[in-house]
Amino acid sequence: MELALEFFSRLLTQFQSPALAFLMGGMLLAACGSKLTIPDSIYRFCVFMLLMRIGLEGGMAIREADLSAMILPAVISIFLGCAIVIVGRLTLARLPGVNTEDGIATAGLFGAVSASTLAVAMALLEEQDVFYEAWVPALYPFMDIPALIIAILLANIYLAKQKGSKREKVQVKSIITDSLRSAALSALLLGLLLGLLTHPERVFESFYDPLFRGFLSVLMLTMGMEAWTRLSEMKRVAHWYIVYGAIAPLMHGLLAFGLGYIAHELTGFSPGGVILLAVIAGSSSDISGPPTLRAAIPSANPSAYIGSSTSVGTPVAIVIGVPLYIALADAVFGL
Amino acid sequence: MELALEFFSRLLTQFQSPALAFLMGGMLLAACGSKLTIPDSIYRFCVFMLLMRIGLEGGMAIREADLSAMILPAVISIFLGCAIVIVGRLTLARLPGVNTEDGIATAGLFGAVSASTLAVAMALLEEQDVFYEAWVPALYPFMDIPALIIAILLANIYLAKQKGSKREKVQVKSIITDSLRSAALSALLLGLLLGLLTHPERVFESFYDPLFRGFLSVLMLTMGMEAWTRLSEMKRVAHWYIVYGAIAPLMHGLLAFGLGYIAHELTGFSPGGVILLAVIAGSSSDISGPPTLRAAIPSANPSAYIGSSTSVGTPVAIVIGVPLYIALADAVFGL
Amino acid sequence: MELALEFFSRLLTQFQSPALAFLMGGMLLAACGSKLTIPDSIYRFCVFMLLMRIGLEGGMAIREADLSAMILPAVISIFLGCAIVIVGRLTLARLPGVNTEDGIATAGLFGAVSASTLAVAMALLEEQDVFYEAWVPALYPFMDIPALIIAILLANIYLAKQKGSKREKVQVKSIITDSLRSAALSALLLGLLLGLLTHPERVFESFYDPLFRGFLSVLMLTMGMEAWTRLSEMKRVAHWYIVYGAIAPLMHGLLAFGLGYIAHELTGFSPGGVILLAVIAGSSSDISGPPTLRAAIPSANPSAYIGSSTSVGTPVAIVIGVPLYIALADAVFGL
Amino acid sequence: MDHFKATKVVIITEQMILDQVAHLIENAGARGYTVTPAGGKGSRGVRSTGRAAVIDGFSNVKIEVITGSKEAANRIADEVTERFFDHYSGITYLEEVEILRQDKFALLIQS
Amino acid sequence: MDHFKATKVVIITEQMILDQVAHLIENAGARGYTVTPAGGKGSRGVRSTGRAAVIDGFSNVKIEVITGSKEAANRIADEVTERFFDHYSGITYLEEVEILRQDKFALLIQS
Amino acid sequence: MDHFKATKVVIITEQMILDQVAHLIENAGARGYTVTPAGGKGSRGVRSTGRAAVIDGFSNVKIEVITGSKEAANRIADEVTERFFDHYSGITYLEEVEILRQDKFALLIQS
Ligand SMILES: Nc1ncnc2c1ncn2[C@@H]1O[C@H](COP(=O)(O)O)[C@@H](O)[C@H]1O
Ligand SMILES: Nc1ncnc2c1ncn2[C@@H]1O[C@H](COP(=O)(O)O)[C@@H](O)[C@H]1O
Ligand SMILES: Nc1ncnc2c1ncn2[C@@H]1O[C@H](COP(=O)(O)O)[C@@H](O)[C@H]1O
Ligand code: NA
Ligand code: NA
Ligand code: NA
Repeated sequence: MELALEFFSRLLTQFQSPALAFLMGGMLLAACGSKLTIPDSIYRFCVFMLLMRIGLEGGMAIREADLSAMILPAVISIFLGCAIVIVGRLTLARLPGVNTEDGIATAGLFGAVSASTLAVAMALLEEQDVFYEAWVPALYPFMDIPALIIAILLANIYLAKQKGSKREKVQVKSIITDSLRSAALSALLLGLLLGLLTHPERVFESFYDPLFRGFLSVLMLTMGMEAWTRLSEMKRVAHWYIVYGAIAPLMHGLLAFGLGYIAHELTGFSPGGVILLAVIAGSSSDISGPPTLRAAIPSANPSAYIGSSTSVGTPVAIVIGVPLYIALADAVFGL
Repeated sequence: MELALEFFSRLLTQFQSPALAFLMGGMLLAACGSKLTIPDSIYRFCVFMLLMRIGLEGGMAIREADLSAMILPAVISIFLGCAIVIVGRLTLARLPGVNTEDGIATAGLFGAVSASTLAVAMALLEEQDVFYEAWVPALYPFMDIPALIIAILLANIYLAKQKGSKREKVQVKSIITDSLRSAALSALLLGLLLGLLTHPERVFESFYDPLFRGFLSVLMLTMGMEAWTRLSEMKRVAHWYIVYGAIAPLMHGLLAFGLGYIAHELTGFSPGGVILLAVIAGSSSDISGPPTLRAAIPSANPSAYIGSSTSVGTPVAIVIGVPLYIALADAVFGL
Repeated sequence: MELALEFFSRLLTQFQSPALAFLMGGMLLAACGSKLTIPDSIYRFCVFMLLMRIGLEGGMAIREADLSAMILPAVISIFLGCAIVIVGRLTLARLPGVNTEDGIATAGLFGAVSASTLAVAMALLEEQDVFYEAWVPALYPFMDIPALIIAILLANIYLAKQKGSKREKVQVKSIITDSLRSAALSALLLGLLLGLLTHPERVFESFYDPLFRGFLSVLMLTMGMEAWTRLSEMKRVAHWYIVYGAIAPLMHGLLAFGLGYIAHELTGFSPGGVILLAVIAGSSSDISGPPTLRAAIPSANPSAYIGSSTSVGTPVAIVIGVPLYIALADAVFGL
Repeated sequence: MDHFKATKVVIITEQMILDQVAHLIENAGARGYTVTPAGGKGSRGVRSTGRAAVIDGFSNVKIEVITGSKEAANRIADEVTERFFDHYSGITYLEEVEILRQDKFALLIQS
Repeated sequence: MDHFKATKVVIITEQMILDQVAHLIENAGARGYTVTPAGGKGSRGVRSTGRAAVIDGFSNVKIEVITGSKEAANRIADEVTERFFDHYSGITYLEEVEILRQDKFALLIQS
Repeated sequence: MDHFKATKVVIITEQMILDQVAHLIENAGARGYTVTPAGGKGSRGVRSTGRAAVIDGFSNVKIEVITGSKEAANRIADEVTERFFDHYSGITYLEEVEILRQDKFALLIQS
């Protein structure tokens, strides 16, 4: 009982974090019909800044890191990316009123990763001086890419069966290169590379690091507005998408937390790392996932998967998920 | 005599302030035909930054503030917003060569408030460590909205008389909601709310506060260029607009200074607050006022009111008004 | 031998500088087909920030500077601007397969100056605490404008001869005013003016200076992507452009270094100043030069001159030139 | 594929009244429209793109509506002109076009 | 100068498939095309310009191709419609225009 | 409302010469014109929108002029082509349109 109380008080503190507040502020603005807009180029620049900052920091820290410790979490990430989509295929995609392709694409998006959700969690952990291994953000592609591949594969198998034709060969290689070439992943990887190979300390300390929180707040505001604006699209699709969007992120996050806990016991994976692993799993892709799926599963209705991810999944993952895993880690590991 | 000299030397120092310098720099660039332009999205982001910063700071400070002290200045603000427009209706709008609707719309714009002028004054006061109550910037809507409502009301009365028809009912409620939904006011109010209810201290200190001056300088440069570019529009309207644009801001500011002085005597309203009240009254709306008036008084010629506000009123309010009130407060209160 | 080794080890250190790394990172991204793009308005704002920062710093420092010491380097700059173009006219423009106008325009671009290359060198010198006179960046227009004028003059003489007609009078005055009105030069000059006449110290220290490195890194990334993207245009023109683009920047830089050395001996021109003079001479215009040439020599093929400057000249000037002159100065003067 | 005659109405006006014009278009039964940002010069001076539009809503937009019914096209063009162009700057014109999927441009019967 | 009849094909669709549509246009032998950003409303909801396009590739583009061959124009319009408009939102239409330099719009014989 | 025949001249060219083209248009007596940003591909390679235009003035613009006089339209199209398109990339074409307020598109007699 006391434990539960402590847990909820910890949870409450997290809610005053500015990142969450800006996200909810954006939703509030859109709900009130405000004419405030964040220009497209500013939004794009915010995303670039966050990813470059995450990459640079990771790259600089990895220089001294023991990368062998990364193997188990990377394997877990790949497993999670695949498992989330397969579970989604067997649950959401089979529900009445849910078009199978749409359900598969949605599961794919929830298996993939959101860089902004990850950034929120990193900002919160830094604020609270919680340590995590430098290479944790680099787990991103290990979960993101398999999830997208599995989703596209499952959709093709299903469509081939429907048409009674032989299924088209899924271009796994081209999905991988497309993902790596996406704006999000290529900024992250370039940052890692520059951090690893050059000396960006001064530009990192004078620019990317101090402005991180600020650009994150602008990004959250934009995403909040977007989440509210796209809610209307949800009206045209089955209610199950809302249910899935609300529950799946937390299920995925908790599952990842559990697997992360095992890695903690086995290889000493840090509590901060466990939190971030849960955040990555609980997040759903908002920038680079949708165009990949749109191109590869054109018959799936984007209103369904974008709506459930942007309007339900991401707010839940950020506003409930992130504080939840931190509070949980606090209870389990004592941060 | 000595007092006058001291006053002018104080005035002179203010002129070297970078905000004024960038404003005049922008006018110089435009006058020389420079091809330098500040991209639209950057300009919008500057405005957002300033308003969010003003809002956040106000919101955080208001937590401990005694809001009852705000009542008198808020009432004065409402009074000023109405009075400025009514006086403009009785003077400018009756001058020969001045189209009545155009004159009313112009008075409405000068009764409304410019966030950028307010930001310049706040930056100057902070530089000189002059205290003002945290809620002073929140007086903005108390003057802005009444001024726009009265202007639209007076224009409708006039137009109805002209046409001999019954005047249309002015949608007071929709003017208020439209104003609150404008990009400017909704950013300010969201900032206030976030400052009040959450803990944005770190993002404020790492982003909104330190970058404030910089983005203000970019904004001033843009407004200077705009002021010069729009001067040509003034050629097509009566000279009285230039006279009004040059004199009205200072009259309004001094009137507000006087009323603020009374509030100072009665309730201890701070000298810094008196200065900002004068600045708010002396400013004329440059972002959100024009579209509101354009929509509500479509027959008024925008060249007239936008020209007199952007090209004459705002430069006078910033370059002469702001230093004047500071120097005056220094003489009256001893800052 | 030992000297050579020391020289190369110094050269190697320079290569880890973040500015160079971001430039190469941009080329890498483009080469890999990444979809990351820096929005146009962000790029323009980066350029504005750099030039304003260079200008403001120069302006503030010039207040106490001994400007008479500037005379000799300014004369050298004018000489270099002219000499580089004339030499290009006599070499590149006469090579087989090189269209004469195209060659002249290319030489003009290499005689003109790149603000971003200058900014990279300034960032490196500041990192290593190398002193240079405050007015050195103000040498920019002294080399840039003569180079463009001479190129346009030579092209007109050539074209008149071709057509057998009398050559058109070159509008020297309009080339000068057009150059001064270009976005690049007018931002630089406005910065100088504001730094000289007003007190922008606080906005400089809170905005333009600390964000300098960061915006420079974004600029370098963009230029790297552009350099790679435009490489394909080089395929359509003679190979000589690649040769010229690779060799000319270093020749020009070393020539300027020599002349700077003489100025050092004669008037005590600082080693840092000598480095920057070499950088300015070795750079080729990337922002404002091309449109000036396109307008004044419309028959010259922009793929030729923009390609050789953007894709070959600028990367060579930044990646090899800047480190080279620093290492050389270290060997010659002992920094 | 079969091609059909249709009419395109083009309206170039201030961004500020875009919502109102869009409303009018939908009320006329059109199934869609396309909007592009525009600058230009007309009787009321230059409107520029690119430069910071310091004051919201004063830059131009170009609105295009295609409809299979020439009548609806005329109605839209006339109504926009009558309702807005006394006070707002703007022009409107019509063009004949050839469409592919007729049903996409058929008039919606208003409920 | 002599003027000639030609056909303009206009395609308004999601930015995401711009590359594929451009490829199709080039394959049809057209010598060029023009692209402008666009927003709009159609059967699949509002697409806005200006507001941050949080998700890449979902805003509209307007693609215009002029060709001297009416046949090639028809082929482009038909192929785009058949290949893309079951799944992607978009419309296509044709207009008669008058061009100046005929050779600039002649069909390229594909190698 | 009465409708009238008129001609639209469309010019797609480098942004750099926009001022000169606009000048030519005004000299020809036209009362206005509309400008939209454009990218595209032609004989001289791809010009892109969106991506940072590192070098000023090399992206495209689309300029549209409507005039009641077919002659003036022809003159504008011919002059632009002759004066600019040897050295600058660009195309120009004409379309028949139907306008509403004839006086807005009447030729200005040059002073
Ligand atoms: N003759 C014309 N041809 C093309 N566009 C025009 C023309 N006249 C006006 N426009 C466009 O319509 C807008 C409004 O015109 P106006 O109402 O005359 O100020 C201008 O800003 C132009 O974009
Ligand atoms: N009747 C129409 N007139 C003009 N543009 C249209 C029309 N219908 C659709 N569009 C454009 O085509 C896009 C796709 O339409 P849709 O496939 O119906 O969603 C819309 O976003 C509009 O930009
Ligand atoms: N056949 C075409 N159809 C539509 N637009 C074209 C065509 N050819 C050229 N353009 C446009 O005109 C511009 C200049 O063409 P060019 O002079 O051939 O490089 C291109 O960038 C395109 O925007
Ligand atoms: Na996930
Ligand atoms: Na006021
Ligand atoms: Na040079």
